[in-house]
Amino acid sequence: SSSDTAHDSKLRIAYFPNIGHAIPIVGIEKGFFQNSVGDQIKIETRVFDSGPQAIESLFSNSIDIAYVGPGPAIIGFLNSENHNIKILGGAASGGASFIVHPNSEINSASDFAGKKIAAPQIGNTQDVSLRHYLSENGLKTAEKGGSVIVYNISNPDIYTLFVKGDIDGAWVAEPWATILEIELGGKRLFHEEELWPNKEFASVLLIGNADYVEKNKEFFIPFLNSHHSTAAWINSNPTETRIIFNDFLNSHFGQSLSDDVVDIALSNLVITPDPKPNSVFSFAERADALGYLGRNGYDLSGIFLYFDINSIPEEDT
Amino acid sequence: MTKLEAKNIVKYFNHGSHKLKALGGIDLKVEAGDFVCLVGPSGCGKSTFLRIIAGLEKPDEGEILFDGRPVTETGPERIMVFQEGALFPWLKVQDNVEFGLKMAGIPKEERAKISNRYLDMMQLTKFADSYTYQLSTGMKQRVAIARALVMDPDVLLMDEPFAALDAQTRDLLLVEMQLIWEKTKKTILFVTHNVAEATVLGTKVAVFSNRPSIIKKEVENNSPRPRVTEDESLLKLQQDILAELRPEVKKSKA
Amino acid sequence: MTKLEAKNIVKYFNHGSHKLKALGGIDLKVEAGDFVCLVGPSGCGKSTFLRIIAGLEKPDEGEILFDGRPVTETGPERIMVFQEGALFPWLKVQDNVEFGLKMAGIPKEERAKISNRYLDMMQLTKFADSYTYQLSTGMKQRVAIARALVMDPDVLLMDEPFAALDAQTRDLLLVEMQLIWEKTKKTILFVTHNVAEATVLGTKVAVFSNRPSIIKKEVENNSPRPRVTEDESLLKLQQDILAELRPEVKKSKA
Amino acid sequence: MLAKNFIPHRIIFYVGIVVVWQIISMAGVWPDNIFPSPYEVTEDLVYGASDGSLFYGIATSMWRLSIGLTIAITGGVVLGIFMARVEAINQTVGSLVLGLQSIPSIAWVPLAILWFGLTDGGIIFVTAIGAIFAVTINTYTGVKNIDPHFIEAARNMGAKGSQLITAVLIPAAFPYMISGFKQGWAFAWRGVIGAELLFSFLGLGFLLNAGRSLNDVSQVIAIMLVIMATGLVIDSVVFKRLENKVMSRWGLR
Amino acid sequence: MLAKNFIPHRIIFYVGIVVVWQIISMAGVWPDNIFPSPYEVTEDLVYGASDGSLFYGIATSMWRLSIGLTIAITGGVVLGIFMARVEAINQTVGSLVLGLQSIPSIAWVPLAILWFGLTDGGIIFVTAIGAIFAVTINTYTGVKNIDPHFIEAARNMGAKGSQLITAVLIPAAFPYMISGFKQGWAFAWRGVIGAELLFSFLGLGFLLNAGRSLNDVSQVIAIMLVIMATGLVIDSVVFKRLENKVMSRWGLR
Ligand SMILES: Nc1ncnc2c1ncn2[C@@H]1O[C@H](COP(=O)(O)OP(=O)(O)OP(=O)(O)O)[C@@H](O)[C@H]1O
Ligand SMILES: Nc1ncnc2c1ncn2[C@@H]1O[C@H](COP(=O)(O)OP(=O)(O)OP(=O)(O)O)[C@@H](O)[C@H]1O
Ligand SMILES: [Mg+2]
Ligand SMILES: [Mg+2]
Repeated sequence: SSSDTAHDSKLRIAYFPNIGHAIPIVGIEKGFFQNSVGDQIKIETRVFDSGPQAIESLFSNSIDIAYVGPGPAIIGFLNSENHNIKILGGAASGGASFIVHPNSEINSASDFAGKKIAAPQIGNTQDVSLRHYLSENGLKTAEKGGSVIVYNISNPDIYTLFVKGDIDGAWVAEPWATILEIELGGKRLFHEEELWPNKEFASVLLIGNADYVEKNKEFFIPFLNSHHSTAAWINSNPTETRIIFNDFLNSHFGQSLSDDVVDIALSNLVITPDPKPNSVFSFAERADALGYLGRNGYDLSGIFLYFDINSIPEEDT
Repeated sequence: MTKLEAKNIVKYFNHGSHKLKALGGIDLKVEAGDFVCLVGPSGCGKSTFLRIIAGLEKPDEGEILFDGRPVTETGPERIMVFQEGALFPWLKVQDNVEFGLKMAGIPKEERAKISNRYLDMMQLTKFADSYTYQLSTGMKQRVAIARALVMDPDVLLMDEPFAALDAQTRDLLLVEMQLIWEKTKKTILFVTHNVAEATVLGTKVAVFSNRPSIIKKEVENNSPRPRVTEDESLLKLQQDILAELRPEVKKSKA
Repeated sequence: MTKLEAKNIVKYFNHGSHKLKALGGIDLKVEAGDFVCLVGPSGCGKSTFLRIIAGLEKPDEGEILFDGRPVTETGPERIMVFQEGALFPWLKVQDNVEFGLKMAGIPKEERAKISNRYLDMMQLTKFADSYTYQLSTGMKQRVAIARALVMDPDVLLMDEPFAALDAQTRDLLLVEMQLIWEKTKKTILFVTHNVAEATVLGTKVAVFSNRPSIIKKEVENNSPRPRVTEDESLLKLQQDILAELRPEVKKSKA
Repeated sequence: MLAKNFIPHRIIFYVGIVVVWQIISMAGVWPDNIFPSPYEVTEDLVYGASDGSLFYGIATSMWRLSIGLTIAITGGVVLGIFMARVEAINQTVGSLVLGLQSIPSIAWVPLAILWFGLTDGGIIFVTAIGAIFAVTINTYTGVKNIDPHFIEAARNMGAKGSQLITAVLIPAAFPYMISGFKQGWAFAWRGVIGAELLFSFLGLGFLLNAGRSLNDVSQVIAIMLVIMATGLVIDSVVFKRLENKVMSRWGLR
Repeated sequence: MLAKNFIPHRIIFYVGIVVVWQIISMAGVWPDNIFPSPYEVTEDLVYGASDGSLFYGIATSMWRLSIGLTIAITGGVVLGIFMARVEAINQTVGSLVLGLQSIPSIAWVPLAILWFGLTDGGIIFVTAIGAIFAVTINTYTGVKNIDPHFIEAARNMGAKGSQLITAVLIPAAFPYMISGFKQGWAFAWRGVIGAELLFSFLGLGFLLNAGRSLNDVSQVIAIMLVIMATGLVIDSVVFKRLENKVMSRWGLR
């Protein structure tokens, strides 16, 4: 907080090592982002694996913009000082699935009673979707006195439980959905987008510190431009995207995924700069119904901050 | 000049549910330069009395006056030789002896000079670099005596310092103590269970009664010095003191 | 019958860089029912010798034979009264005294009966429920003696057990010790620095030389019992022993 | 000396902290979302208490704690004694324990899930392994630091094997062991909360995680206060008493 | 007694563990992807060592550790002494420390990020707060358990205030304090790894998390072994020696 202004010649970006974050990964690795902002601006990156951490980092002014799911985006907006954390664009749509264990005997919503189902941490995009889906289908979770047991547990732990057969199904994002399907013989019961109007919903959004971007339009707008063109590049170069993604994993973690997994995962989602505002609003309604947005109601007005990527910025809801 | 005055010192201790009255009102006047030996039955409160004078324990009633001022705290003018050594196991023998000097900020070389003298007197020179667990009991006691003597205090409070020593070493030290006392004219309070020792050393012998103890009798002793244990002239005095003591021990047995 | 035999016991200790030869080859034969008193200058190795007999320390050379078998371990047939108490602070006085009986699996009531007798002998009945930090030094020593006596061992190893006691208590215990010994015909090794005490108690007095110590002289003592400290008949013996000791202490001073 | 009553000191101290906290948060050095005021935190506490979730969380965590801690104390004492008395065990099993203890609880979670699944068993495993070390090492130190005279005297009076352990080693090392229990308890309490946080499976740790997942700092701090308060109550009700008793018996007070 | 050489015991013990592990993994109770064999783990270790990432990770973690531990030891010793000597501090600040210590390191991470940002400072904060307790409570116990005769003798010979602390309290409590340092070190080491894991910011903890994120169990176990081994080396190089020295000086060995 003491160095609020010292970073003005820096752009600090956070994202996850997931295929849904193909835009920042490709944008960084191919140098698209750096080219767009020019030599004067230093781009720094941080790789996270949880939404709350990204939000904490935004709050503590350790990063400027982040790629996160709609859950953290909404919570970040609502909890930030002066609603200063806003959605600046989209990055991916779709890309989550419900995978059932081969021995689970789940074929439809009616088979869920008494089953153990996992999703990543509370308030995360898949968690909200799972719980919403259950209540849509008249099912209650165990802690509310129902019969479905929901475990909130990290993706690697879901994998372990899946191997052991301790869970009957999991609501997970790509590439985990594909990993469970291909490596462990899981059955993809449905793609989440099938439950959404137009089969689309925002799954990765670009959010950021509004003061920061307003103050640094001169390089932020070119960056945003590059964000858009990177999306287009990915859609026309899926194979090269897979190579870049795996190289990124390798250099970062010393490991990579099989080509199959990446290809299928990538084909299961749509890389788009469109934030799909309607899905964000209905997502917020669902989260609120689950009690995730506090006890005093919520107000999303001003959550979107749009810039005309060709020059003049404007505001919208 | 009165150096120390104990005025009606009373001390209780808790033993589970009951209270034990250890000291029942000790009155004692010690002039500057006195060498007072305290004798009394085991467990009567001799150590407790010295601890109160040292300022390590508070009396429940009464007070100690030192040079006319009440004693409330410990002070380097009243140095105690503890009955159970209390040597510091993390220090070598020499460092144990020099402890008080170091606390007083005396420089290293001077400390060494002083401590060497007393180590020699206590026949410990060869063990200057040993740790205390490497010493025999009698050697530990000698370290404790040396540690007190180097402090050169106004008042020395010695609690059975010679108890673990063989007769010969003790005889040597009885001579040394008299020399030190004559040279420095220190005021000394010396607890012992050895009546002969008390008569050799003391200008006065104070006899404690059984618990709750008071000072039953004070015996002046002006025999010429240097005295030795075998002095016939002290025999009469010893008989007197033993006569005072005997009924006390009987009582404590009852 | 030979109860205990020490054969050329040698013991070294490390003191920093140099090695100290404490025992220089101790030879001693103790018959069953002997009461052997050990005297010698402070730090000569009396405690070390007892510890070796108890099996608490291994000699560097030589061996101890107990009933003809070499001693390698501690055993309840050889019970030691430690010079520095070693009472258990977490136990009450009575439980300290009963410790060995409890280890031997003796039932509670019987333990109490035995321990009460010795607590009474040591004048500690009133303090049966106290913890050891609540006792005076002399009282602790008496607890340690009681703790050993209740064990009723074949061989009693006593390391200056009366050092912290006043003359009167000591006189009472000297009588008790002789009674116990005569009644039970125990074998006793008794370290003391008090030559009079040694002549009152012992059937034999063994004089240690200075370090590296050997047994310089063994003095038989067949004076009639019960003996008391004041016995004129013991005086000659005491003089002899002191004459043996004096040069040793001088040496250790040198 | 009679025990002085320090309740007024405590009250002043804690009230002081709350006042300073309120002043800082009103001064607006940090925004509310990273430094909530005591008032907001209290609100969250009241809410959690009124819907009962707090008490249910405490009860669940305490239940797991008690099992995990029992395992840790039993295992730690046994191991500590053997390590102190048998050098070969110290060098083998002992060194392994030390090594295992360098591993943070989080790192155990994947293995715990593998071995125990998402059960209380897994949480208890993580709890016990988080606490056993403190008990072990304090017992070890305690036994190593026993005045050798005690052991000699006991052996001399015929104490052997298990008798030596129960009648001498344990009571003689007890002042250290209590310190081990105190720490074992604190680390077990941490362990429970940490495991619940990662297993997300009821208990206070779960509530804490929920707060964090929703970036609700005042909820996080509220639960942290509950964790602290529970810790303090247990400490003063159970361990302070035990400690005072032992200390006064040893004549150290 | 001369120190016996226990290296053969150790070797047999650890080789035994590896053999049992290999047998279990060959028995196929669990599939390879969640229970790798020793061979796979060794492969990962060799790979990490040959590309240097392991050594860089160790160095980074050690650097953070040393700062965090220094803070924890200094603070813990000071606090422990004051708690033991001044009952009012024990009852106020002391109780707060106890309370703070019930909180698992993971729970500090969100606050550390909020307060310190994504800096080494945050990691060091989590490290220090994870370790300070063990040091504090051992110092406290050590000072409380000092034979009162030592303190009396020292006071009697004129030791006061800071002299009393440096010349008597610290050396007399040192056997306990070493045990505190040992634990402090182990908990600091855990703290560093845990914090790195959650901050995802270089160091061994980061490597552990990387393995976890990609569900590479053999990588996870490899890093856990490195963490353990580093822990053991430090323990035996630094703390065992310190302990032996102090113990022999006190005549306890
Ligand atoms: N800390 C204590 N707690 C309880 N009682 C105590 C304490 N210190 C001493 N006493 C009791 O006070 C009495 C006197 O003890 P003190 O040590 O002064 O005797 P003493 O005359 O020095 O005996 P000795 O000649 O055996 O050393 C004893 O009965 C003892 O039990
Ligand atoms: N653990 C030890 N380490 C090193 N030296 C020791 C040890 N124990 C005893 N010594 C040395 O051995 C010698 C004999 O000691 P010991 O305690 O046997 O003497 P002692 O005859 O009992 O003397 P005292 O009459 O003073 O009790 C002493 O010089 C002592 O320094
Ligand atoms: Mg006394
Ligand atoms: Mg001796």
